[in-house]
Amino acid sequence: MTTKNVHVKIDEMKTNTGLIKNLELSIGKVVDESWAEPMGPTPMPSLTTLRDWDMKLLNRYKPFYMPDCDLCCLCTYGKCDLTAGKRGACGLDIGAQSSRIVLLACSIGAATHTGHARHVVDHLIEKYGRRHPIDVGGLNVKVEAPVTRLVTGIRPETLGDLEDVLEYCEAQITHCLSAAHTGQEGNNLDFESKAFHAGMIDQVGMEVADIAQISTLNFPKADPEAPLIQMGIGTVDTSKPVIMCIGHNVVPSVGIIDYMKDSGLADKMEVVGLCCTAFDNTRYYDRAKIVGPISWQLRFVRGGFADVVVLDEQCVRTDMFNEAERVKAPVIAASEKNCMGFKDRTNDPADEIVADLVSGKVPGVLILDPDKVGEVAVKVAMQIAPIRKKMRVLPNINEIVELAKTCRQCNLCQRSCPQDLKIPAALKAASEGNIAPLTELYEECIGCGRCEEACPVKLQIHSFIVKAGERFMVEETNLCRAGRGAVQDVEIRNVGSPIVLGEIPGILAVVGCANYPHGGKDVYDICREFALRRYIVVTSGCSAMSAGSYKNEEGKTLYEEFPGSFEAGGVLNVGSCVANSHIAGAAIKVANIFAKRPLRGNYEEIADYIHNRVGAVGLAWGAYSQKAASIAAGFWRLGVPVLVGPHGSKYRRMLLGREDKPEDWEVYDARTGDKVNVGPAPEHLFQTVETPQEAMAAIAKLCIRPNDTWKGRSIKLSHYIDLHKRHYGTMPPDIHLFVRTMADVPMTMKDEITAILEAKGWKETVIPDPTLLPRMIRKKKE
Amino acid sequence: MTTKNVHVKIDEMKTNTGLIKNLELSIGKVVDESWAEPMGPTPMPSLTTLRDWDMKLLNRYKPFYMPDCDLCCLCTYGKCDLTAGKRGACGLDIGAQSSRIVLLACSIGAATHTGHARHVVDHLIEKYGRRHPIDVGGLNVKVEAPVTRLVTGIRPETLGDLEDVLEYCEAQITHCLSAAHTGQEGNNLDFESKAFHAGMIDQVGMEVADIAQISTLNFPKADPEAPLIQMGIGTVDTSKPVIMCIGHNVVPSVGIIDYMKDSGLADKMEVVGLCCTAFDNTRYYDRAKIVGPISWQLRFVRGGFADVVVLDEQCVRTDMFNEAERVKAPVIAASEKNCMGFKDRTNDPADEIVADLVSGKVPGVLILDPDKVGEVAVKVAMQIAPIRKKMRVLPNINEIVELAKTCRQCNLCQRSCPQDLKIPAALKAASEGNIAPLTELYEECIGCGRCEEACPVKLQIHSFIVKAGERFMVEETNLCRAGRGAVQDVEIRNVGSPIVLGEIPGILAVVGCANYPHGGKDVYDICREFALRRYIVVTSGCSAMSAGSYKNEEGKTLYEEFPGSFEAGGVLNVGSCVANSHIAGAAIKVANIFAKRPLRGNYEEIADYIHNRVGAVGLAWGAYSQKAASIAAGFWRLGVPVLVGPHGSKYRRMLLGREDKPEDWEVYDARTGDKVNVGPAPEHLFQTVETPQEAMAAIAKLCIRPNDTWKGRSIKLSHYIDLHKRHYGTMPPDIHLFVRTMADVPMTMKDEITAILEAKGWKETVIPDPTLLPRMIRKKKE
Amino acid sequence: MSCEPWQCAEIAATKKANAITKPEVAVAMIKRAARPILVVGSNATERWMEGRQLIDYIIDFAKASKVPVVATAHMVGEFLKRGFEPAGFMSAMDIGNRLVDPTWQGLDGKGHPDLALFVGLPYYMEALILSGLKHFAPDLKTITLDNLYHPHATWSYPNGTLEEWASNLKVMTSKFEGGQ
Amino acid sequence: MSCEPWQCAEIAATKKANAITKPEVAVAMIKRAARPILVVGSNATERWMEGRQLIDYIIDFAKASKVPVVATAHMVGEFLKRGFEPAGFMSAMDIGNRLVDPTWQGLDGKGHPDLALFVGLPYYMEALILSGLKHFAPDLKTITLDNLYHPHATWSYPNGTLEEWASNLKVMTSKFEGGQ
Ligand code: SF4
Ligand code: SF4
Ligand code: SF4
Ligand code: SF4
Ligand code: SF4
Ligand code: SF4
Ligand code: SF4
Ligand code: SF4
Repeated sequence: MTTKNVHVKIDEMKTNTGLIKNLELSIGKVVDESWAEPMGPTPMPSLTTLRDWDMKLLNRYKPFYMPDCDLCCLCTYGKCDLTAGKRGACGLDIGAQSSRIVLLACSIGAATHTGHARHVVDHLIEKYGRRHPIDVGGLNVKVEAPVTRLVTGIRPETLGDLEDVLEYCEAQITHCLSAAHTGQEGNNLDFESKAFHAGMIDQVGMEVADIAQISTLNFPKADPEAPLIQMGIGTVDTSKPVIMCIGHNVVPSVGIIDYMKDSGLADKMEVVGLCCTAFDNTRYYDRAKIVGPISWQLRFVRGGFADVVVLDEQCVRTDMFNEAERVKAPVIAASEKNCMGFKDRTNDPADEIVADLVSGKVPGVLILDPDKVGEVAVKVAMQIAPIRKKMRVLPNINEIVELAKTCRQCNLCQRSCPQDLKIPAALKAASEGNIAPLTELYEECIGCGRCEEACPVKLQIHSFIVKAGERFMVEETNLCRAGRGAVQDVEIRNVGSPIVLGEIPGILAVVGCANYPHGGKDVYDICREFALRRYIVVTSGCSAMSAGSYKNEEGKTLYEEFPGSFEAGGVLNVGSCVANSHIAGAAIKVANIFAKRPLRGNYEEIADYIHNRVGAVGLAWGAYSQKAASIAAGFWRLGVPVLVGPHGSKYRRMLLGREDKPEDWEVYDARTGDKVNVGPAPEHLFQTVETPQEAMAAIAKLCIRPNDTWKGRSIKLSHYIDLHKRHYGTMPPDIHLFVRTMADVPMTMKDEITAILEAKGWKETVIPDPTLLPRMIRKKKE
Repeated sequence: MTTKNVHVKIDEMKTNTGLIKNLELSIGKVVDESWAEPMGPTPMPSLTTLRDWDMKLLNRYKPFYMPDCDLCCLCTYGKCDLTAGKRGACGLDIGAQSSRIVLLACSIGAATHTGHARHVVDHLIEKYGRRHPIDVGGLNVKVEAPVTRLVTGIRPETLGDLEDVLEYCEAQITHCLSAAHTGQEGNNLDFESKAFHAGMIDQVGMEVADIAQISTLNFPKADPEAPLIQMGIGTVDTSKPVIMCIGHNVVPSVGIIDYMKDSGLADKMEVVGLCCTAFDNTRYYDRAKIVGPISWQLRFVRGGFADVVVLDEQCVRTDMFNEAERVKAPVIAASEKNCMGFKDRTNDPADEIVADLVSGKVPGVLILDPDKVGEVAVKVAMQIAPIRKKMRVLPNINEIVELAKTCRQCNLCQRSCPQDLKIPAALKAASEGNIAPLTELYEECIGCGRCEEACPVKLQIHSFIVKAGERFMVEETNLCRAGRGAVQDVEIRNVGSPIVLGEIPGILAVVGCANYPHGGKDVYDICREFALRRYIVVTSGCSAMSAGSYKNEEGKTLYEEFPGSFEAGGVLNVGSCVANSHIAGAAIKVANIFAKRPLRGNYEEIADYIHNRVGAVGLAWGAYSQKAASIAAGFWRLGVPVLVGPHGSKYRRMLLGREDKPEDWEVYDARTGDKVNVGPAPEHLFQTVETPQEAMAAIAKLCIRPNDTWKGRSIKLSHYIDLHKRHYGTMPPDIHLFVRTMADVPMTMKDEITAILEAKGWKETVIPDPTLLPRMIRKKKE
Repeated sequence: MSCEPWQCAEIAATKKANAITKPEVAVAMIKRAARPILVVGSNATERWMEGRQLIDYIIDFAKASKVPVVATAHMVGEFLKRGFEPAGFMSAMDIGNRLVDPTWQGLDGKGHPDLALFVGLPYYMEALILSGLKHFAPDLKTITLDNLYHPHATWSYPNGTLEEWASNLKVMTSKFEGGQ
Repeated sequence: MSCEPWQCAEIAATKKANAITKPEVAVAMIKRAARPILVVGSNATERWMEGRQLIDYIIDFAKASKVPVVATAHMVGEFLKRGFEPAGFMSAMDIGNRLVDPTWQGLDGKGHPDLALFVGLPYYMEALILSGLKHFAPDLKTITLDNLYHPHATWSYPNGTLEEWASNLKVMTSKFEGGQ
């Protein structure tokens, strides 16, 4: 369906059935009557439609800014020095500038997913037609596009309907970006509200991208038992030709996989992926393999495993053409977004391109036709693999020992390393023949290469580390569940009540990139901890890979140990980054399917519901990108708290509640209109956690919601207290803020807590029907 | 017309004529047969469609990067130190990062104009209906939207058609912005090509905005005799209530002017404008007044002239709420882009808002309904003016003398001043009673306020300067021609031949902001110089104001001295920033209307034509903004050179040809397929000029084109030589590069130049039918 | 090593920390402060000097100087294990966020701190928080006790070795009554 | 005044110019250079010291040192008026752009300059060109002869007074044979 006015005027048109002349048809509004739900108050919100809602959140969760730099350098009036309260030449101060940077990041992120969606939808429409139906889970998923329905009021039934959705998104992204122009917005909270808007749009864009590809490419359809995928370099038969796909956009990979299968080569070669493309490849073809997250690009290329490297868009190292050339692996750039300076060979005959790449005449090409990418990649891989020694640029251990002797101990590597890794000390040891300290760095290194760039004697430090850890690398044989896509309506129905009442203590979404402070093990540990505690654990993107990269005592990965369904103790991989939309979608569906709140164009009410009732928390332990910023922003506007790992502090602004300010924690009781203090639940909207221990206590605490029943609250509190005691060695200092009646207190801790409550002068309060929206009060107070 | 597939399925619909059931109508493509021109090769180009063309330009005009900073701080992998060839954590190097900043700036610029267009079109469709016809000049302008036709292949006939155009623009902006995400594009030239793309889209967005408002709001329609508008503070009757509108979007001003007229108050108050809103106000209502360019916001507000300040979008000082509050002038923020943190009062009764503003209960409000803005602004102005003394915060001269004594001579003001103005010295003199040095700063100060921000003793330096120059300020009574809009087809027909043959020596477009190095006089001098030389001089935006702000010996402003038509020696103000599209449009129309090159979706050929034949040059003497960057980028892709004043160096990359490299200057002769060296014509695509003298010589030189006839070339050379001799005191050193046959040599300089040619070993060459596109060669060489 | 930011790209731009040339300088400032506070991050147990952990030096210093300690992350447990009770504990961002609020009355509710000492946070996080305080808590002075130069602080030690660090911490401790 | 950028926000970030503590240092570097070049901008006629214009000092210096001069903007005419013929003239961006091209053989076609001196461009423009050279002409050294600290140069004088500037220029001139 379309919400747009349609006017068609045809003077003359030849069709199969004859000639039409002077047809004029004008339709004010097409309303798809098969969707009984009436339109809500805010379909297709503009920049300011939800500003009031944002301000409610922003007044509770005030921005804490940490500028990266004292300057603004965004226009030629500047650079401007914004220290000590100074305003720039355009009148801007550092608070507004800091929030403007957030808006810019979120706009870039939203543009990236939406642009991705546009490309996928355009391509799939070309291939499958505009009328190809949307199907994300057959009869199990009636609410096929919760975010889209909520935001736009559109219920997309066909691929063509998604175009209307994207047009809205693109217009809004244009508006958001525009507000970052010098001399527009001047107020930091207004910038923040616009960043929220970008985040909301981003969720729509992601949803469109994922439901389009699920509907057409035979991806798992909301399948809790999506296949388990081989993951890790150790699972790859490197004696076969290996095609390595890096990025996020599955379209070129589909070309590769199709061509490979059609040519009967499926058993003769390996298609492996890094980053989100890896996921979507495996959703399309369960014999594709996952190599690892974004941070493993260098190690895998330098390891020489790949015979051909295919780059699509997003999260691709921009020096990949360089790195691939060093190991003589031809590169195919396959995205308009990422041309890498290569010559566009889209219109050349495939065999000519193949010849040029195999002979090494050119190191890489740009091919914008996915089918041709497929043909060229497969042929090049087959032809080059036998003649190309799997060339590595990793030095051997003896070489490392010798080279380490040239290290000047200048510290520049460590000072350039985002992880502050003690490289000079490790090299010192290596020079003395002890590579153990280098090996220890393997897990912590995020593969950024900055150390090498900084080294005055050009030591290939990252290669040394990879070599020192090579054993771990080549032994990696793990399993990851293929991205299942959406959550089924029936799953929502089953868990809706325990979630909202608090009996399932929370939904933990562990998402995003691999910019971890100490390697991926933390992600695994956190996921397992909460799965064992029977939280629902949802993963996506690089984090979903890390979650699957370790095993329990029985040798089982997380995805084998826990069920893949949306239930207490489930561990679900929804899929690639764009599949993050299903996490928001699940929360929205709790409000809609379980609580029967109207969905269509009804953003505020749903967000208010989720914020007050759905104990969901996002953890982006290694978030690094603008996309991660916009994904977080989408959750903020829904009122869902997001935690980031230490590097996330570099997003430069947090949204922090103040549990010491009781006046900030009032909600309306929808039954009476009374204001009720519900405590800091949830305490923050965006917060950096410094250590995994802190993360665990914070997650448990952030799952608490005003609507928890006493039973739910006591369960949540017992997890919080337990984790806090374990990791902090003491009772939480704020326990009294979360006890409303004595029934909330976990039975086993009654005495201890009672004493605390007394000491704190605690008073019993009511459990309201909580809302931040005055209009939700059913009986207005006189 | 629409190019989109249409599919309408209606299960049931009630209409005036009855009930429709199960109507299903599917139309693959609606082709508007009333436009006979067949579709060209590149309608709605994607990110890479014109990449080959861009690379042709970029290989001739290579980027010269001047990073503002050694770092990249765009993601949380960073900040990264990019000095000494180091790559960042994502693999990016400083060249790619520098070009990425250009892409970001151009994307923001394009988003701003396109967002503006979207708002205007949405609003006008609401008011005038989707079928309101596009009319930019009646029968005089048949090619109503040259840029849109060229880029999209759409010929817009109604407001509704513009929506299709904008959808395309918004999708492309989303793609452009997306490419700036960390881990996408890695090649600097590919970033540049994408920046060109953003610039091209920007031109479309601007055109849409301007033709929509021209078509509906009764603006001058391609009118060479558009009315002369009162300009300058001296033309304002400040005894009347004064409403001051700042920004770029005329919609709220229309609300104000309409309400004022409808209430019979037109004679009882003044509506004045700053920046582009000023222009569009006067296009709507010729008794509105122009106060000045962007840089005069502070001086006018502090001068206390305004009783109400209405802010819309773009180029509004972000501290305006502060400044207005200081003079107790209520503020109305009227744009979603620019809410300034004010409470949204859109849905409150007007009189309530008026009361709150008049009483000072609130300093400002956000009103997003333009009609309500009108009512509130007018009522507030009328009510507040009598009770509000026109409060100034300008100190008097005695106060300045006293305050100047507290100056510590610390230099921080000067060191913060973008103009490096010698403020400490001026204050020293002032403290001794001599304010002449302060007065001298009046013309050079661009009103940014950074000096005051930096001053440790909080001296209101800008106010001192304004006070010292107050006499000039209040005496300003100039005239500016209202923006005429497009160039008529017939005007193009008349000048097409002399332009292309070179007999009209060039088209000089003086456009953009007021970030001038030494005040606005340079703009006037340059415009007049070239008008007297019978170039066609086109102005827009803040530059058009500066051009009208000085008078000749006879007391005539430029707009009185020279005709307003597109002819040799004409000085045309096309209008506000979005009217810049008409300048590109005029160049395109030369190719289309005069040379009959097909227009529709035929970008490369038209750009190639313009680049080689239309001697147009843009001068943005005071460019400061992201919009100025995208406007320039639009011209780059069309092959039109753009000069910026010294502050423009802060765009951080130039596109420079190398006249010392003969191999760079070959074109094909379309007649023969031969390669012909045509010399550096034009030499640069984007260049900073340091002084007005340099600008004049550069403009004359950059108007030279390969296609010039000998007669045209000799005219162009005589201007170039004349200006060069005058300002450089010597013959141009490169004259031999521009002489193809002796006939090119200006008669009067024959001997001098012959000697030079001989000394340089010059050889005669042919005048080709120049093109950079092999496919334009009519007779392929064997 | 010198007064360059430890992480190469963590520049401050225009307003840079003064160098603490010797521990006595820091001690004087701490003594001059009416309401100092010491924020201790998770590196407290990650850094070892002369066989002891940073946290042990901190405890000595805190006991001697009586500067109340705020432990970030899960550090409170580490302090408690060692028999030292911090004045408070909260997330690093939370303490930063309270410090920029002029109405915050400190851990004891008696008044806003006038000096915040930082030690042992991940370098980049500490840098950012110090920047937040520099920009948004104009009346607060900040000192980092790390051995790494922090441009966003008001005062910082230059980059130094572990030995220098240990020595600085010990000297500082010794200059307070409780440290003798 | 010190080695802070003259314009407050014109920071370089990580790689900053060394300070020229006395003119002899600059002279030594110029003498050591095989192919120096001196770029002179439009402030040459805007700055006055002791009753003479900057351009006059420059002419003295150029004559003495024999460093070939490239005049930017319209400055060539000002030189010619004063009877001095610069080795070349072109736009400031053009000379910057040639200097980053390793294949450019200099004004005389005999080889790429190894040292570029700058003086008298608008501060921010000179800063940007110096940055361009710092980043993209790794083998070129740059010196600014202005009295304003330029962080992007290889060597720069600290911020100084007009008197200091005049003196520096005169001392430099005097240290060359032709300057006696
Ligand atoms: S956007 Fe404003 S603060 Fe930033 S550089 Fe431009 S004028 Fe300065
Ligand atoms: S590649 Fe690894 S060791 Fe090197 S700087 Fe990056 S994280 Fe540190
Ligand atoms: S940068 Fe290179 S030389 Fe310096 S300590 Fe690190 S490895 Fe050694
Ligand atoms: S999780 Fe982050 S790094 Fe990984 S693919 Fe997604 S955006 Fe890229
Ligand atoms: S904001 Fe970033 S790019 Fe700009 S000056 Fe600061 S560190 Fe450099
Ligand atoms: S975008 Fe690249 S260069 Fe910039 S901060 Fe991020 S990782 Fe570093
Ligand atoms: S307001 Fe004028 S004097 Fe002050 S810094 Fe800006 S340009 Fe310079
Ligand atoms: S900043 Fe203020 S005190 Fe310093 S020189 Fe300028 S006017 Fe005087």
